Amino acid sequence: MKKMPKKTSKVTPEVVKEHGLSEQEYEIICDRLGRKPNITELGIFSVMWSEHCSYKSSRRHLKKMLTTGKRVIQGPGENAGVIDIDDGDAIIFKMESHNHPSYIEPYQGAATGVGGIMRDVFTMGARPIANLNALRFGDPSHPKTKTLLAGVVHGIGGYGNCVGVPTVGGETNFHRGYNDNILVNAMCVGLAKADKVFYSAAKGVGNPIFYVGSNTGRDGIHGATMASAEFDDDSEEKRPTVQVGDPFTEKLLIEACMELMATDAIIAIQDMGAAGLTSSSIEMADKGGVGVKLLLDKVPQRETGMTPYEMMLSESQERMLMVLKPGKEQIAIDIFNKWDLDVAEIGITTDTGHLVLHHKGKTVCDIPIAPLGDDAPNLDRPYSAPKNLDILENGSMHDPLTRGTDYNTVVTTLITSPDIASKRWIWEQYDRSVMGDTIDNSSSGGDAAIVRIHGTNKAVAITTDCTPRYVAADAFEGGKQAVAETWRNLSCTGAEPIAITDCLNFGNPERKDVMGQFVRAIEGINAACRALKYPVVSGNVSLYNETNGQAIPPTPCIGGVGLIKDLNRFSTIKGARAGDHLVLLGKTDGWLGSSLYAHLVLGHDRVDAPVYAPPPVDLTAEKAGGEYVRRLVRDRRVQAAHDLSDGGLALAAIEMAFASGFGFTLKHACDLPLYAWLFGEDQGRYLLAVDDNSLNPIISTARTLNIPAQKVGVIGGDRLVATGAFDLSLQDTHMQYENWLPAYMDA
Amino acid sequence: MKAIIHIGLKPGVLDPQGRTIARSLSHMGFGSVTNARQGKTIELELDTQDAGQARIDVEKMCKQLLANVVIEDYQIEIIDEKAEEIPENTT
Amino acid sequence: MKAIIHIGLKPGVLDPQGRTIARSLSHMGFGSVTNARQGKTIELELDTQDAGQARIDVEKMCKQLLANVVIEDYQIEIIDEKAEEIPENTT
Amino acid sequence: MQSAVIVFPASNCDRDAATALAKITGRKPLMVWHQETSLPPVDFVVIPGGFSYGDYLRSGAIAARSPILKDIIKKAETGLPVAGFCNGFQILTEAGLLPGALMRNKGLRFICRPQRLKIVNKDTMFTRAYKDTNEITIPIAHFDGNYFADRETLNKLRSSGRIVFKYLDNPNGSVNDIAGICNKAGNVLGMMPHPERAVDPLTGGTDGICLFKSVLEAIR
Ligand SMILES: Nc1ncnc2c1ncn2[C@@H]1O[C@H](COP(=O)(O)OP(=O)(O)O)[C@@H](O)[C@H]1O
Ligand SMILES: [Mg+2]
Repeated sequence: MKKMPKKTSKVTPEVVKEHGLSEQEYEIICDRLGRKPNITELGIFSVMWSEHCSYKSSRRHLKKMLTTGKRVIQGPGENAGVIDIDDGDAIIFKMESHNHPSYIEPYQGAATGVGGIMRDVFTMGARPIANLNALRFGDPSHPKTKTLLAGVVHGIGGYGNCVGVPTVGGETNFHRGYNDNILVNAMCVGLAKADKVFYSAAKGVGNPIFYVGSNTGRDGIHGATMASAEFDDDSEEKRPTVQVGDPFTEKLLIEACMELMATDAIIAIQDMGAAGLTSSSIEMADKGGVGVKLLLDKVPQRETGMTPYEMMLSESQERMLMVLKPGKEQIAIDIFNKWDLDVAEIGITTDTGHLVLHHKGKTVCDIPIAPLGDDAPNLDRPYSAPKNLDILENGSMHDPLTRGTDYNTVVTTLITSPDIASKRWIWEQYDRSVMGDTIDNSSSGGDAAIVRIHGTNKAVAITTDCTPRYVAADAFEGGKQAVAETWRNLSCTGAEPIAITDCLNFGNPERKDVMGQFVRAIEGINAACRALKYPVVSGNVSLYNETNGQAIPPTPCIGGVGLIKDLNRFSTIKGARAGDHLVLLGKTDGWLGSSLYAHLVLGHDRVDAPVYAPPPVDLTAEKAGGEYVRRLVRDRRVQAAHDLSDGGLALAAIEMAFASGFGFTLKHACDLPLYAWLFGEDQGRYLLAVDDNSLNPIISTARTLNIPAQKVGVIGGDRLVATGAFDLSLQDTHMQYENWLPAYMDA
Repeated sequence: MKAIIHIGLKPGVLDPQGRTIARSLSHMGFGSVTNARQGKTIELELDTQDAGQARIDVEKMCKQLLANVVIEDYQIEIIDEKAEEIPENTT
Repeated sequence: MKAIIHIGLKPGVLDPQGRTIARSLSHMGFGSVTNARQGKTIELELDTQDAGQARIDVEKMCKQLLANVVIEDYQIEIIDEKAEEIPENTT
Repeated sequence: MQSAVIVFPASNCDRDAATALAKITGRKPLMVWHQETSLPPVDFVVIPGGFSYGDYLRSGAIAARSPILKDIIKKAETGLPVAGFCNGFQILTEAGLLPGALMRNKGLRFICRPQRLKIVNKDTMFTRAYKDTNEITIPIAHFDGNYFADRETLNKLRSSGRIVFKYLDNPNGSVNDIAGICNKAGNVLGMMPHPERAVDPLTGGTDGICLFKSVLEAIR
């Protein structure tokens, strides 16, 4: 948090600095204006040129990403990405972070995060049909972790449940690296008609600008902006740093917007997110190539005595800005009145190319819009080269037995570790079945959630993934892996992976090592996207996640979306039956470096432990493997499918057993040491449960495709068995898996 | 000893519940209602004789659990059933 | 005119929130807490000059909406900013 | 059978209820806005789940005072079948059509899960089609499902067979494990579980179908 500046409305060098603008940036502003900016104008430049709005540290790197593809209707640049899912249907989705607010006030921070991402989606004409959340908390033993977790989960549920959008999946990790910087990333997926997508370009001059939704208070006007002495005496204490979410109003806003969108009244629409009225009006004008005049007295206000500065920078929630076709005003007014929402005509589009603000009979701002975008800083921050990592060789010192433990204990340790143990305590607080189309969700413990397209026989599969353990060791491989894991999770359901969204959470980009992680993670993501023809259509960057110089583990979270064309042909983790064979697809080398086993059993998570290379992702093999699994699912050849991730073959088999209620017996039949075979995390692998008839055809076809495939065991009984390694009760182990989080939360 | 803690949203913090209540009352014909805010009270029974100590303790409880000081203000009332109420409010 | 309405659960109605608060406080080391009950307050701003009428109106609002008399009791406080507070509580 | 689904601001199971009714009764229900003052002529009314008015103040409280409720109360008293699911149950108790109140779940957490229920009374117009099942699984999704009524009311409910559903493993602290009750005349049902979410084998099972079929049979 920035220090609170002295009260003054004069634009002094200190005030400029407190607004986060460099001297050079300030000079550009003066140059473009031909004069000095007033405080309102300075505030506007400051938020538009902030990291959050201008992407100044990341822009040049994000540019490298693959953003087009045969199903992409709209890539990055709008509120959310849009993909074509046939029959005139489109899916609109995005993921966004709300990390800092959630740390300050977990309930409201997380709730408004969910609210914000839903607005990004329905502002484009899509009804939200699914939410997901990717969460990272500190070490469970850290005194704050439990409260933060409880508050965040309560907030996500509190908002999503009320709005009536199912929260169908997500992921949750714990690590001391997040002790003071938790990550709350929310993803929303919406459904629209491909020819009824709404954009934010305010094309045309003389069109009325409407403000709708909730009224404006002094919410979230940040530290640097306390610089105006125009505030009345008590306005300081009336300026809450945390926004309170109002899911009820959001729900009304969705319904009202959907109703208005069904008419042809709207030219452009944009939600008011970060930097509220400022960024929404400027982005709409900039994209439409017009100017904008706003009459600030008409802005619906919750507080008295609000200044132009406050109104323009307020981050009050549940608000939208739109440009209507002249003559259609009354249609909008009637609809918003019906839903009991504030609605006001607050301005008009102009041909001046300027943002002009009027307040109390005076012009309080007059700035050209183009420079706000064109001249926005675009930094080329220096970054350091990656460290060379050693590969962890297998050897008897890694064998549980030579380490004085045994396989049963190892499995129990992994299954009850915070990252792996059941997250039921979390997802049971989310309404997962409202809207009536949730086919698979968190409760199966499966790979991707499956949500039917209402009234059809097709569905979308959705997943979020990132393994920070890998990214921290090697950001390039880790970035690749996160994309590949979503690809695998979607493939397991039989869905064709279509596109991803990303939420790139990193530390301070002014530090060379962090910037290096960031750049390489993007390169890794990009490599995977290109090889898999799996573009990025939306995303979000969250930098400066650090405390006292200590950055979070780099966490580029990926949200993947795929299409299941025929609901008679899909698969989940649940369907294994006694007597099925377990087939392992993909190459197994027993890679232990940076694995869960290495971290939890070999002690590689210690601060002073050496870092070993994470498992590399072979993108050619990845592609072939995913395509093959999808083909098998569509040919109804598999009973259940699951990818191998944390904890390798052993944990994949156990998760499948939990989901089906049947035990298994794994038989070790290769040259690898048993522990490496069971716990190695080689990438691009799948575990399939298949019946007698399918076993041989699956293996022989795989051979012709050069995909390694072997039978590794059978399903059945009530024990979890790996011959020569572990033998555990299914029921007891499942109970331990279920109990860790509730026991932790109740302690 | 008894403590009554009044917790309310800080001025300026959006109170969606209050707003909805105000609107509903006025829809129901109570036109005189111009605004509503909703807060909560927590009443604690304390097994102690020392009102001064009680206040110190309750103050701690508020900071640590009962109030969310980021968005809420609180006021403490200590009621000594034997003596009278002890005024002096803290925020 | 201002009205403050205190709404609490009737005696005998189990209060899960109160119970959880009491338990958490005692887990946190505040051993003196023997019981907790949670209630709510609704603060209304009323555009009227007549305190007597205000009380009648607010009484109606409570019966018709603000309190659920199956499980809740309420008390009304009318505060006339110009005059002093007008005592007399109703349940 | 012509049915109606009432729509309040922030109802969110209205579409689900309508989909279920259309599927089982073969006829699209009418969607009735809460501001209407009278019901169209219908045979069955569903008050759907959701968070009417954000559940602000108390869940169901504000919705129970909307204009349409007056007419629903009037017609329910003359025998019109009315069912409230989840928030609908809360609205019916707040409106006084059903006794008792729904308080915050004992665990102070929202719970969403498939819930096993025991059908306590199979002799109602909402349960008669559950011929040879006594146990069903229906999803729950609520924060305020903890049913409370005083002893006298409970005795009355029990002795007159008005407890329709009970939880098999009480998720929320409801007194006597009560999951659903009906009024004295038997034409108004309130229950916390969502039968409209259990009408499709792909999404929530099919144990809710017979509830709607029961009403269909009863009014024939
Ligand atoms: N925060 C969360 N919200 C909802 N579901 C979650 C959350 N965290 C984990 N889950 C669910 O728990 C299951 C296991 O998660 P994870 O181990 O990340 O799965 P996988 O490794 O197969 O991707 C998944 O079904 C996931 O959706
Ligand atoms: Mg995973």
